[in-house]
Amino acid sequence: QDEVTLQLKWVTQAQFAGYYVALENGYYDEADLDVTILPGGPDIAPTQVIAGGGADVIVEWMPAALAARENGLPLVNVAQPFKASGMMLTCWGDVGIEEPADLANRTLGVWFFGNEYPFLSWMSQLGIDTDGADENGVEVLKQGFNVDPLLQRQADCISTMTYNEYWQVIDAGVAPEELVTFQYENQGVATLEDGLYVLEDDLEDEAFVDKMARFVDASMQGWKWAEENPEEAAMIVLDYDETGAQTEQHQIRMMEEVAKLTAGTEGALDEADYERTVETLLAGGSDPVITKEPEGAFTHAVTDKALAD
Amino acid sequence: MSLVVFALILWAAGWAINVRIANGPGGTTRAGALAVPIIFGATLLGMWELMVRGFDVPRVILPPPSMIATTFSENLGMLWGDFVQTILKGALTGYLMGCAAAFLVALLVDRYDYLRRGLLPLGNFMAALPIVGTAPILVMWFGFGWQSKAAVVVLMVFFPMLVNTVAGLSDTTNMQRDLMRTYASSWGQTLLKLRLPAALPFIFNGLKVCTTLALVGAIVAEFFGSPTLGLGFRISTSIGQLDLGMVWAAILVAAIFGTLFYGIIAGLEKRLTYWHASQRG
Amino acid sequence: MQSAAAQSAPAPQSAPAVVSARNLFLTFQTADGPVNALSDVTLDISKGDFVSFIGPSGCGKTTLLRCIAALETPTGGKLTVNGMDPDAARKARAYGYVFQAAGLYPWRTIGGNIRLPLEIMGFSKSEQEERVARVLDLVELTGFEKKFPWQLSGGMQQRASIARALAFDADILLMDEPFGALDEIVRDRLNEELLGLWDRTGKTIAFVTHSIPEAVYLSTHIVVMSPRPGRITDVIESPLPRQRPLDIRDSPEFIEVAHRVREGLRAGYEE
Amino acid sequence: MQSAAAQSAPAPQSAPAVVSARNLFLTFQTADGPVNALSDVTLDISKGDFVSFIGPSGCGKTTLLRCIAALETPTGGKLTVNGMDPDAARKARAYGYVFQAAGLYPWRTIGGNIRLPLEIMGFSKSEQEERVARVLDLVELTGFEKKFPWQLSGGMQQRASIARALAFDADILLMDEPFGALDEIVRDRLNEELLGLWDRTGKTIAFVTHSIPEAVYLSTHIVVMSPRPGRITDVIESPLPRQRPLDIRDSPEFIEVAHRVREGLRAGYEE
Amino acid sequence: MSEAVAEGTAPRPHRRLPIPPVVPMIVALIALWYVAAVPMNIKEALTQVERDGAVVSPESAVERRDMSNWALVARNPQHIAGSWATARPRLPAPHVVVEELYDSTIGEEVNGRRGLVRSGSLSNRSLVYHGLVTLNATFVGFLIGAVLGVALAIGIVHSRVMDMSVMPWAIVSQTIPIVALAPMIIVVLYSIGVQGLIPKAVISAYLSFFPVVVGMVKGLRAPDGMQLDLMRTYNADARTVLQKLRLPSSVPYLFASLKIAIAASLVGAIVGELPVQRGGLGARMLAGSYYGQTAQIWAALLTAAALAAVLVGLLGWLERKTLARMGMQT
Ligand SMILES: Nc1ncnc2c1ncn2[C@@H]1O[C@H](COP(=O)(O)OP(=O)(O)OP(=O)(O)O)[C@@H](O)[C@H]1O
Ligand SMILES: Nc1ncnc2c1ncn2[C@@H]1O[C@H](COP(=O)(O)OP(=O)(O)OP(=O)(O)O)[C@@H](O)[C@H]1O
Ligand SMILES: Cc1ncc(C[n+]2csc(CCO)c2C)c(N)n1
Ligand SMILES: [Mg+2]
Ligand SMILES: [Mg+2]
Repeated sequence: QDEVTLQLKWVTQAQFAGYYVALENGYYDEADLDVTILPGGPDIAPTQVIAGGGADVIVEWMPAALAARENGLPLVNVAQPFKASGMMLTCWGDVGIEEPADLANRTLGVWFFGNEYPFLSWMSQLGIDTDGADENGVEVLKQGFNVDPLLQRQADCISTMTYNEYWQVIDAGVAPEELVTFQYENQGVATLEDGLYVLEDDLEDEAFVDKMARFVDASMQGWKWAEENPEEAAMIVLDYDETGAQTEQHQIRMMEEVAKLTAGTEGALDEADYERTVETLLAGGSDPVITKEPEGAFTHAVTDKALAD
Repeated sequence: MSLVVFALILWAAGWAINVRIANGPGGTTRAGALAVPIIFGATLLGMWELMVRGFDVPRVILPPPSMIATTFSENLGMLWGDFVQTILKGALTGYLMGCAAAFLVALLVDRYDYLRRGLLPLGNFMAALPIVGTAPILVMWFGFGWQSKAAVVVLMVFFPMLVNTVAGLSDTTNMQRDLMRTYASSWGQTLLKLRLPAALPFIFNGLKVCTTLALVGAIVAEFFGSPTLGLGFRISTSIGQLDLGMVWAAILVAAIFGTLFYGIIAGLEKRLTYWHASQRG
Repeated sequence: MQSAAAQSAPAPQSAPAVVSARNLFLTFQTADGPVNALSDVTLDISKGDFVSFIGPSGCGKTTLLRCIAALETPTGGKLTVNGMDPDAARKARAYGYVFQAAGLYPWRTIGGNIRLPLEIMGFSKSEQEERVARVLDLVELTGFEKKFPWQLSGGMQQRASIARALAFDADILLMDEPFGALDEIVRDRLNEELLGLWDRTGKTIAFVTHSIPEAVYLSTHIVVMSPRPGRITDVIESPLPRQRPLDIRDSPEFIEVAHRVREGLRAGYEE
Repeated sequence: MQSAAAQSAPAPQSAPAVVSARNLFLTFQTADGPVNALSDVTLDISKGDFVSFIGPSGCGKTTLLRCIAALETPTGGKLTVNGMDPDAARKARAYGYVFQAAGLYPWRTIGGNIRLPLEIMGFSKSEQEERVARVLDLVELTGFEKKFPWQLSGGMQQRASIARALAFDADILLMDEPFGALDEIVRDRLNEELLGLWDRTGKTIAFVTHSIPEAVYLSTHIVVMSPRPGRITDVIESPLPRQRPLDIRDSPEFIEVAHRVREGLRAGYEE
Repeated sequence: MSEAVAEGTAPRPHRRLPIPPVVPMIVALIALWYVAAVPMNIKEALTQVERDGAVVSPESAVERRDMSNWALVARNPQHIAGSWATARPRLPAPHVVVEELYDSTIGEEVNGRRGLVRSGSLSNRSLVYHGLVTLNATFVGFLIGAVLGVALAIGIVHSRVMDMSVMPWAIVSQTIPIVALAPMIIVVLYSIGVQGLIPKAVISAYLSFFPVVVGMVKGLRAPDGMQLDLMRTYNADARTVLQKLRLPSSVPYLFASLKIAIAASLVGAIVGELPVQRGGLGARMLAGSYYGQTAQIWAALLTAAALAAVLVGLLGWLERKTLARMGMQT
């Protein structure tokens, strides 16, 4: 069996259900692969892990991957199981925010650690200053790992994922009507999330491409199974969670939400989505996330091969 | 590979020079005491540079010192802002408040034996609460600004300072205390004229330990929420951006200040406890 | 001075008793059980006496002195100092105490150490200066005021500690082996000086020592003690005159007294 | 033994010189400038001598003993021990050294402390046991082998430390104020025992003390030293017989020698 | 003459068992805790009861945001009790933490789906399991750190060069925020194929070696001149001096620093567990923080502190035993 190490972007949760399902249901075995899944965590940068040789393939968001590419780490997108973006900004309705322009002068919680790029692009498209220089700019907080800043009203809005933090806010007793949300997808600034990336040099090796093709194929099998069996998928995820922190209810719901994002793709990157992401990132105003059109940042070689089988 | 060999040669050379200085007549001079660690440090840096290049370590894993130096010098303005936020506002405020509070509590605890026996075990237990657990709580309580960082620092430095001060205040010989009794000296007089001076070496020990704790505490707290500046913010964000030069530049700021801070306290200690056997050599 | 090791009541006396002890007992509770440090000690010290306490290690010399200084509380018997309860006498600053080791505070200069009791007792700045200068002169340390203790020899430190006890001019001086750590020659000289001081000031001195010649040379009364339990076995009144040149120590009276003390000590051991 | 404070060459002698010092100088470099601890010291110690060094504090007694033990290196002059360079003698384990304080290692029992040099010098286990038993008997501590130092009185600790120095049977015994911390009675007894030991074993002993009676009672030769700079001012040969009961100290010869020593000391001071 | 003298007063033996002073202190602390929980949680509590239909004042959450907590308590005294029962408290009331502690130890193992009773192995939802995971890393890290610290101290005491060059840098090393470096250390170790226990132990060791070095350097230098001179008179070599003098006399210092080091080790292990979310008290704390389960953080925190107390206590016990065997009193 060929060994593959996959580094996830975050902790074990239904966001990565496809991979755990593929592992649990033996799809990787069938593809003659011995897959190790490394969960992520705070301050573990998958890009750094792959650069150090700690993983063969990583789950990463495209902005971070392209930024890393510009920083001299040649990452290549080999597959894109997530079709749509799940990122959004969740605000209190009672503070008077109705549309994006109302965000000026507010305190916003933002994830950093390479996850700030979509937000920065969006703000720069809105013409809102984020580094405290401008009177009408926003005050940005580096948001921690939870939704407390919103609940405790330390921030007017925080970053959330449709499948995770948003529901934590709801679980805290907040009614959806109390909230105003801005989905990046709807703001036209959606960037691709949770793609599979490998190092460019590795792709020169035919055997590696083949291995990846089998990996993507098996993973997509997992994803599709997970989409159809969200409850069972969530239970599989729970079984792999070594911290014992995840709850059944939350994971099932997360799986249902994630399924909406993975629906409608076989894993191949849609070039239109790619173009839109690059455009968004390039349009970062004075301080764009990437400065020039990336080249060779994705390949269809793997997915073509995977889908052909 | 030749770079690696060169690194080893550099190491051997640096060590040889140091052996000569340390065991020679210069070993006891101030200049010698300064030169040896500097040469040692320089050798380490040189080794680092050569090893990173020699083994072709990816920049995003470990950058060479030269790259760190470049990043450092190119971002002085930004790092200054981080320094002010994390160290001047967070660490120093917390340090001063924590040490002062610990000192006052130590006086109380020293005065009332009941408090000593009641509070110290409790304090001991609370000191064992790991900051990585308390920091998110304090950030939740005190907000994202420097106040929460100062709170974390207060919590970190309080107990070491308390223990040292309490130990210091009781570090008087029976004879010294009896002498005060023969003068029918009041508690305040005994404190001022005997116990505080006698406690100074311990107090300084506590102050020294707390310098590094304060620094680490303020930086770590930023991992759990911060405004968009500060050394901890910079380190965390830059890792995410794979800008390892910046990560190490921020660490460098912390190390430089930490060493300086420690040095200042140690210098103050030398001046104020000149009479103590440990300072007379 | 009057004492009674065996008798229960003290003889009547002329000079007023500065220290008066009646059937004192002191038992320390230790982990190994109780230690009888003082047992049935009855003793009077009159004004102007120079009383030495001599005895083997652990016989309770220090303990007795500490009781007088109210640093220890007897577990039985009656003790007064200047007619008061010892603790009241302590609060009235009735005595100066000199410890076995000099025990100067290392963070204070010699002058600062001598000034310490004066500061605590609230003497005025000018008064402090004057007294420091006077006692420094008395113990021949003028010029060393600004030095730190560790810059002085052991003998000089010991003299500074005596100066410290003299500075506030208490009438009673309690000295616990003040010269124990010094060499014979320096000790001789300090003995001479102490005698002179006593003669000039008329202070009442209680003095603990291990040395027979020292006890005989200095004292008007020598209290011989023996251990287990610590008690007084003999009180020898010295026939020597108040004025004592150093070579009085070669005189037959001196040797006779010294012999009596030694016999007393030995008897305490053999018992 | 022969000495010459003023003369430069030593007189010829019969017994072989165990220690021979010629114009020794030793200057310590300190922060306050150089200290002349030894100045032009010339001295011979013959086999079987019991030599006491007496002098005021700081006159260099310890320093001289340490030079002989190669714990200090003279800055001038010539010194041999057993005909060798002192360091060679140290490596040949030519002497046993007894420090002022007992200095027993607190984590070792009395037996363990005495065994320490034997372990280091590689004696066999059985040999170790045998020697420990023998020297414990010699210093009358049989039965205390398993006790820890703090369970013993000061005098017993000091005897244990002497036993430790005796255990490996060096011919020379260097003792630096071994009884300084003990009270007079205990000291008397240890003095008697030491004399007996010296008499039985025929060891050469160099003995530092502050006490005139002790020096006179013990020694065949008394070296009087004076400070600033540390030098030998007199060497007094004792007329006392080898066998010395304790009450020899009341004999006229004894008092005469003691007087000479005291005069010598005083002269050193006054100079 | 005054009659006032000290009468013999032998202390009478106590009849009742004396209450150790810690007990009232703990009681006071818990009381304070309950009181503090009221203003801390009042906003959340008010929001909660408001959603359940109760009337609170003021009615707008935005207004409440800008009010002081004490003012809110004063205006809504009837909802004070609610502060001790909010779902996401800022400061969980003591009984909530105790409940959580019970649920996540005994409760989980006995009743949980994956508990010891049902599955035969410790549940990964229980603090027992996570405590053991952390303990493992702590022990390994502590061992590495202690051995390294002692070795370094021996080097420093014997070599002037090491003393002069290494000691200052050992101090500098402690100004580097290891917690910030932990994720990178883990990634670097990943890249050479090291995973699992070792990365955590490395961080643990980094935090624990320093106190050992400092303490042991002091301890190895504790023998006074006379004790060293004695060795010289025996012509003992450096090894013998180390073995027979320096090491024995450093034992009290060793234990003092080991006690600090093991607590530091525990913190190191927890720090190492934060980024690699693979169990352990650190992962548990973070998960608690991630899902806003403050009670869960507190439970993990208290467990960690208790673990530290136990470890330090164990070392203290070992210290007393050792010193007693060595004939040294404490
Ligand atoms: N604080 C104490 N606790 C318990 N026992 C004590 C205490 N102080 C003294 N002792 C014991 O009381 C006895 C008398 O002690 P004390 O110090 O008075 O003797 P001493 O005559 O001064 O002896 P030395 O000549 O050695 O100074 C000794 O057995 C001693 O061990
Ligand atoms: N290591 C040292 N460094 C500097 N000066 C020293 C050192 N050792 C001794 N001295 C000085 O050398 C002189 C002689 O000291 P030494 O210890 O030999 O005197 P001593 O006769 O043994 O005195 P004591 O009777 O007090 O033991 C003293 O002035 C002392 O201060
Ligand atoms: C330090 C750090 N902070 C935030 C994120 C954000 N983030 C990216 S994916 C994901 C899971 C969504 O539920 C989250 C929270 C991160 N990765 N690392
Ligand atoms: Mg005493
Ligand atoms: Mg000496």
